[in-house]
Amino acid sequence: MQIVVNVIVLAALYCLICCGYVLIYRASRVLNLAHGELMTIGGYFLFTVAIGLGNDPVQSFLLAFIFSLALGFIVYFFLMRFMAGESALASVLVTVALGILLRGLITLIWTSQYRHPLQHLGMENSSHQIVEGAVISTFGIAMVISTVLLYLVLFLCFKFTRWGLRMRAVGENPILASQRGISLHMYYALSWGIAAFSVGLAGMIQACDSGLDPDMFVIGLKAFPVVLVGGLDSLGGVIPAAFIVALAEILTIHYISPQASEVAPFVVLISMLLIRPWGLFGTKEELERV
Amino acid sequence: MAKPKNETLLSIEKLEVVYHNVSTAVLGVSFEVRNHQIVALLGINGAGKTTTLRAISGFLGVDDAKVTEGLIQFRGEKIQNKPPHFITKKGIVLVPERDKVFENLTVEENLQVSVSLRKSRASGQDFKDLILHYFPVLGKVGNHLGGYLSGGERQMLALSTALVCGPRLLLVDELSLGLGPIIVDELMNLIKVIRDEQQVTVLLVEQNALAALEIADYGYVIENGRIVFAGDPDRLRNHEDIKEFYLGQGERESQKSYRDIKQYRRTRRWYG
Amino acid sequence: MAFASGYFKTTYKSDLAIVETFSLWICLIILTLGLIFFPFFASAFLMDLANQVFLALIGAIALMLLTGYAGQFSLGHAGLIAAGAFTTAILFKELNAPIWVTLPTSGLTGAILGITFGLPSLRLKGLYLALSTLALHFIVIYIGAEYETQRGFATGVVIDSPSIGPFLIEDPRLWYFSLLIIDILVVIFSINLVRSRTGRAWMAIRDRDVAAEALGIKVASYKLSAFVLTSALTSIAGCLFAYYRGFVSVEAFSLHMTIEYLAMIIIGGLGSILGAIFGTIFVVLLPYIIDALVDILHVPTRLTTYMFAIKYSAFGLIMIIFLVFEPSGLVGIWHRIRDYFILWPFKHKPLGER
Amino acid sequence: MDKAIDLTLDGISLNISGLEILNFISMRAYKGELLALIGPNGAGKTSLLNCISGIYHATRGQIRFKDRELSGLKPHEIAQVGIARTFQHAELFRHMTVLDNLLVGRHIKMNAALLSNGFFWGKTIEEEVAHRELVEEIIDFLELEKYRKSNALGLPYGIQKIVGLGRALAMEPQVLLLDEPSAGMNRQEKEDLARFILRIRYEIGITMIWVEHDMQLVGDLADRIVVLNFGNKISEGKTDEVLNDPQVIEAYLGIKASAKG
Amino acid sequence: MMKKSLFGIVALASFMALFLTPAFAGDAYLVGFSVAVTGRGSGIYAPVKDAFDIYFKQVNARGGINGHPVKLIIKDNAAEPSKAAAHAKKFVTQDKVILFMNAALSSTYAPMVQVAKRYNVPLFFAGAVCPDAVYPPKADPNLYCSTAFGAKYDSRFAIPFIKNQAKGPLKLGLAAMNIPVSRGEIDFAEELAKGMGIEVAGKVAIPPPTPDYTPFATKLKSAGANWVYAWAPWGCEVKTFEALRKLGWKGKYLAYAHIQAEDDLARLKDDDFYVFGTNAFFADDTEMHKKIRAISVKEKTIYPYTQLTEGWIAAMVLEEILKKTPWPPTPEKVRTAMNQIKVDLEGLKGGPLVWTKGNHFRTVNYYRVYKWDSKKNGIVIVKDWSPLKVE
Repeated sequence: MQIVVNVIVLAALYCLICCGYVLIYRASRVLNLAHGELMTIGGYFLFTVAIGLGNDPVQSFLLAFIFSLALGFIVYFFLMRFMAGESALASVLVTVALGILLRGLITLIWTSQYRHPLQHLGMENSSHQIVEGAVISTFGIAMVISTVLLYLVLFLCFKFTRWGLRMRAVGENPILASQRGISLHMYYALSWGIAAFSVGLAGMIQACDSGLDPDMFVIGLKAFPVVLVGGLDSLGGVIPAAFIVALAEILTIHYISPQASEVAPFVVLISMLLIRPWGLFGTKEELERV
Repeated sequence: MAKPKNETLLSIEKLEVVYHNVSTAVLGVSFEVRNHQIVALLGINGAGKTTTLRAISGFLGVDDAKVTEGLIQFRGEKIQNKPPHFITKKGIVLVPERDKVFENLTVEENLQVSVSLRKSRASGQDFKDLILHYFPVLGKVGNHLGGYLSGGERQMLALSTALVCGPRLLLVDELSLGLGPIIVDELMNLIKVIRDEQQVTVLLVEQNALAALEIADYGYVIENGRIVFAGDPDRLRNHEDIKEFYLGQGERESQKSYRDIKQYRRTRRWYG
Repeated sequence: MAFASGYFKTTYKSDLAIVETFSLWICLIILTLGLIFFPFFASAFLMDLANQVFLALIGAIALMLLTGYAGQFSLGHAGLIAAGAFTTAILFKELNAPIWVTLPTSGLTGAILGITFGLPSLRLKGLYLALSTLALHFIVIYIGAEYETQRGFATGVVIDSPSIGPFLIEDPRLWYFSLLIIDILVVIFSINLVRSRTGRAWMAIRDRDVAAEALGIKVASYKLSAFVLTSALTSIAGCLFAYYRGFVSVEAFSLHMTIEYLAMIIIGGLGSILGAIFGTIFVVLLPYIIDALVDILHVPTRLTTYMFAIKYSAFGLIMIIFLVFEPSGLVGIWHRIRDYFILWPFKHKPLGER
Repeated sequence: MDKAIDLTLDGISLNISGLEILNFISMRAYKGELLALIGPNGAGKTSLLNCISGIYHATRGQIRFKDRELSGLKPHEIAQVGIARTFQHAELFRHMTVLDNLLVGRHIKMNAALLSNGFFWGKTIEEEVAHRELVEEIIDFLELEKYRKSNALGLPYGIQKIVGLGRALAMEPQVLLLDEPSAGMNRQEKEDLARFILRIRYEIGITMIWVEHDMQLVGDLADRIVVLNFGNKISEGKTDEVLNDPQVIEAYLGIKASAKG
Repeated sequence: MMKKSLFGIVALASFMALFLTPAFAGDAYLVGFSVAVTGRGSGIYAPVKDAFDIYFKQVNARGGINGHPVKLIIKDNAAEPSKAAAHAKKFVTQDKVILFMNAALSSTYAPMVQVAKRYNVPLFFAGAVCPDAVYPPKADPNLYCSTAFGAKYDSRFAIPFIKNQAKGPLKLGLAAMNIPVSRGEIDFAEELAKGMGIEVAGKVAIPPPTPDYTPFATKLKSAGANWVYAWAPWGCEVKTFEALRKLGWKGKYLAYAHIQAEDDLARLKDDDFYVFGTNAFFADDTEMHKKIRAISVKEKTIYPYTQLTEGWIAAMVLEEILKKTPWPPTPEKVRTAMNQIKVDLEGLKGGPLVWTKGNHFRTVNYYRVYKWDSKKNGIVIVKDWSPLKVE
């Protein structure tokens, strides 16, 4: 039973991280390799805000959300905007460089110490028995709930609101969207903002759940196979992909060997690429385009 | 050259567009579009028509193209190298040659995507009525994805989404492309109707000169990035060269056959 | 007797020469002399930097062939270097194999990995391919870590300096000249490759694969051949890396290394061997240049912790600046500077030049 | 005219994601003839060329070159059989010089391997020089001398098309598929093109299947014409006969054909 | 064009900077220090640098050692072997240091060891794990180590400790990080435990970047472990523990006490979380501790004073070495001094740190076990200094 809960929590984390990859990729065909750093910074935002406000979780989280969102906008307007029309590789490399820059900044501002925002929020990360033999921590629940909420909100927005519709349009055919009067910069920035926010949220919950240090960014890379298995451009594909990868990982830990769990997602990825190179829900044309 | 009436809505002067910083696509095109007219821009494949239209409707960073020389003026305002959404909001809306609809969105959604210039004047419902008035077919396929429409429906949808933007000037790229003659006729007539009813000016870029000149008030012929001929439809239709090249109905006997080209111009060999 | 007022080629063969003009020959000779005499006045530190550049250059050129010429992306470069290094380490530890065994075996291992991980390239393009090669990295590192742990080499596998016949290659100068010769061979090999049939086929695939295939190029096998050659070369670089450093440890092959190699070819300028050379020199030396600048500034000890963090960020920042403002890379700057001097005092290139 | 059949198409149909693009097309090209393939936009001309050159695989039907079955072969295998093609938009290798573009065309005729190329040993040099000479002949033939070392990216469109033609010629093909070679050319360039096509037709004697929009060019140069409309073959025959076929005129010139449905 | 030329000039100038190393005052003890202030694992190594900064600021303020100031040339290697190697070469050949030091990931060791051997200059590890070559009986003449870790020795203390502590049947779980150093130690601990008749229930090696430790904890818990021993980087140890607790695991946990241990004991306030190590905690509040705390507060160190002990000890050792090195110093004299070191650590460790010709690690390793006591609301000593002879 515990295994099922573990899979759900891990899958939720992957969903939360990968949401940003997909949003940015769908909008601007850029794969953001600085995603892990954005996640880490999200955690540090919460840490800083928590120290500043002290024992006020609601305000702290809200403020940290705003910071994360703003960071996404800043990254777009001050950096990625200039990469329009450059080759995919160059854009990706810019995000890599951005990652290095952010990592340096993290060390500069927050040093390499382990940090625990939870201490300053005045919250407890207690565990809850949900069914017989399965326990989940408060922030495990938070992770699952925020993932469900985020995806629900995003799906509803994409389906029923005008800006969601336009965001889809921008992702599908930016030139035509622009010719229909949509300002691309706004929607690109929005996708960066939401991406930074969602991954920052993952970082915050992760920081509350198990602490914070600059090496956390690697988790962002670990989530890669999920995006590819789901199909780079498919938000809906992330969810099953996250479950498949999380399941593979956790089954490996339990039945094969814990250290092999490191390569399990990549084994899933490779087998996926052999069967359906464009991912579970990705579009085939997508593959041709990139 | 017969001067068309009305005030100038759009004027292009010595336009030059450069792709990827190296290749020049259009060399010094100059022409103008007057208010409330249908103007046809004729020319063969690769003559620079599409590039001209794209230059008017604005380039994006992703195109890696820019207007390096010349002037594009819309109602007296310079608009070259402005982003497309800016130009759309000014009232110039393009119906592109390909990728004209969002294939993964339904017809309804396609219509909702467009940002309307006349948002204050008309509600979404009005637009819907308007669209259904001109294109009743679209009402029946409202829930279909754009990608599954037939060529004609697709063209209608593209025209509709452009109309939703509330254009003053409608740029139409290759309306007839890949469509049967009947539907081309139908669409051409519709454009004329829309022009009259919606107070829209139309710039029509066509390979199918015959169809375009049927409804046009004025025509330009573009070749290799230059305007080589201009005039009203009758003049164009009756000009020998135009007949030859674009209408495919010149008297073959009178013109030089490609077989008879003097080979010594470049080499001293004769064949055939 | 009349003198030619310029340099004329009279045969197609002469048009094939790499070094076309007399003045270029002179430049090359001066450069070669400089490279030959460099070790005799350079300190061991500078020698180490030079050797680092030489070592990195093999990998960078290999990646340039794959990415810059054949148009295939890879994020598994550090994994390939690790593969070569671990092949060497395992052969050395288990069989006490000499370098003339480990070097080709490393190349072979790389080639096999190249085939395996080149296979997705037949179906994948661009980012998809890049990310699938990421799996290569993690799998190689995993195997390496398992080997280290199982055999109890906790802090890495130590490898003795290689010897070729009676010569023990331990002295930095000996390394310098060995690596220099290898590098020159690699550079000449690559230049030859890209100006002949294979290279043209690669570039054709890179530029327009549909047209390339219609011209009879077996796209699949050429993509694979690029992967195999690159992987083999990179693994050979990994083998040399193992010998030069004298040890192999999984922690030394992080993704950061892959990124550095990508930075080398992109900052240098894609699609140019010269670019790979420039890029390698730049990326390898950049941290030390920043170091030296920091030294000159005489930052108080207390602040150095911050300086180090700033230095770390600066690497990222400089990469960003290059990518945003100089997409054609260092080689682009080089061409402009060269054109500037060639054209001086005129500002513009004559029309018709490319 | 030599009546040996070079290329036979037998009941070719093509479906792409449910769309009927070609519908049971049969035709043949005789050795050494200049066969024009015409029809209005979207008639399936380029798709037919793509089927022959292996980029698309016909859903049904057979393609034979002489006695060799071509269906199911990959594009590069078809190229090796001796069928070359040009592209509507030239599709040159953008970052390579004209010379290199043409040398790529010699690819299948060369056989130096990777290692020998890397070391630039005897055979490679011999080969490079020999093929360079052949390519120079093509440059001479197509009057591309002044563009020899220019990058393909910056060339005028018309020249790009000619380079594309040269690249196909460099393969020394037995059948040449031309996809709208004259599109985007002005009269003068078209005259040049016509001259080149005639020279290829009469001097080298390559069978050509030629998709063309310019009716005058077709009328003046083609030996025979096949007309497609909406994926169907509506006419085939001698140039004059076809051009005067009322069905063709209807389809092509867009005059209403309500009577025929 | 102007801008581009400027660009070139800047590049050229920076290149020249490489060749122009600043000349140092000739009257100082020159010591090179390559440390990972940034990059992977810098959380452990940067505080060492921090301690060195304040320690030698003090020393130099007092007038230096033997009348000569100590000049530390500190370089950041970002935990990359190639940078560590280049630094080592620069220290030895260009700066002519008399000894150089390393505090970074173990992957940086080998290249620096190579330089030490080749140029015959002593290398002093002040970072994490000690390489095998410093252990007796045949210690490498150029390699020395003062760090708290003692691979193979730590487990020799830990496993018997657990055996003694355990009441009732003992089922031991083992946790390592999937890096060779950590896994090697845990494998060794497993053998030890089995040799002592302890039932080993579950062994996990956790990959370094792990988003969620719960699955690994689940594995340990479901294996039925009632004691868990972890020897890994601190983050891995403590996160595994927290994950176990979140699963409702009731057992006891022994982890190696890294520099962050003291702060985290106070944060977690868990009575069954034991940490063992060779450095005294600030909870002891000895004179030395008060001194470090005072200086740290005064100098505003970047890292909290609780994390400075490791660096402080290394700095004390370095001071002692230099004291024994007569002016003018040479690597030879430093080596001689280092082979007969006995530093009284004034309560920072269980006893003096002694180096002999054959033992460059320490002759006796003193271990102590701490845990949080909720009754006393503070950190208590579970087992006081227990010596373990290093042979």
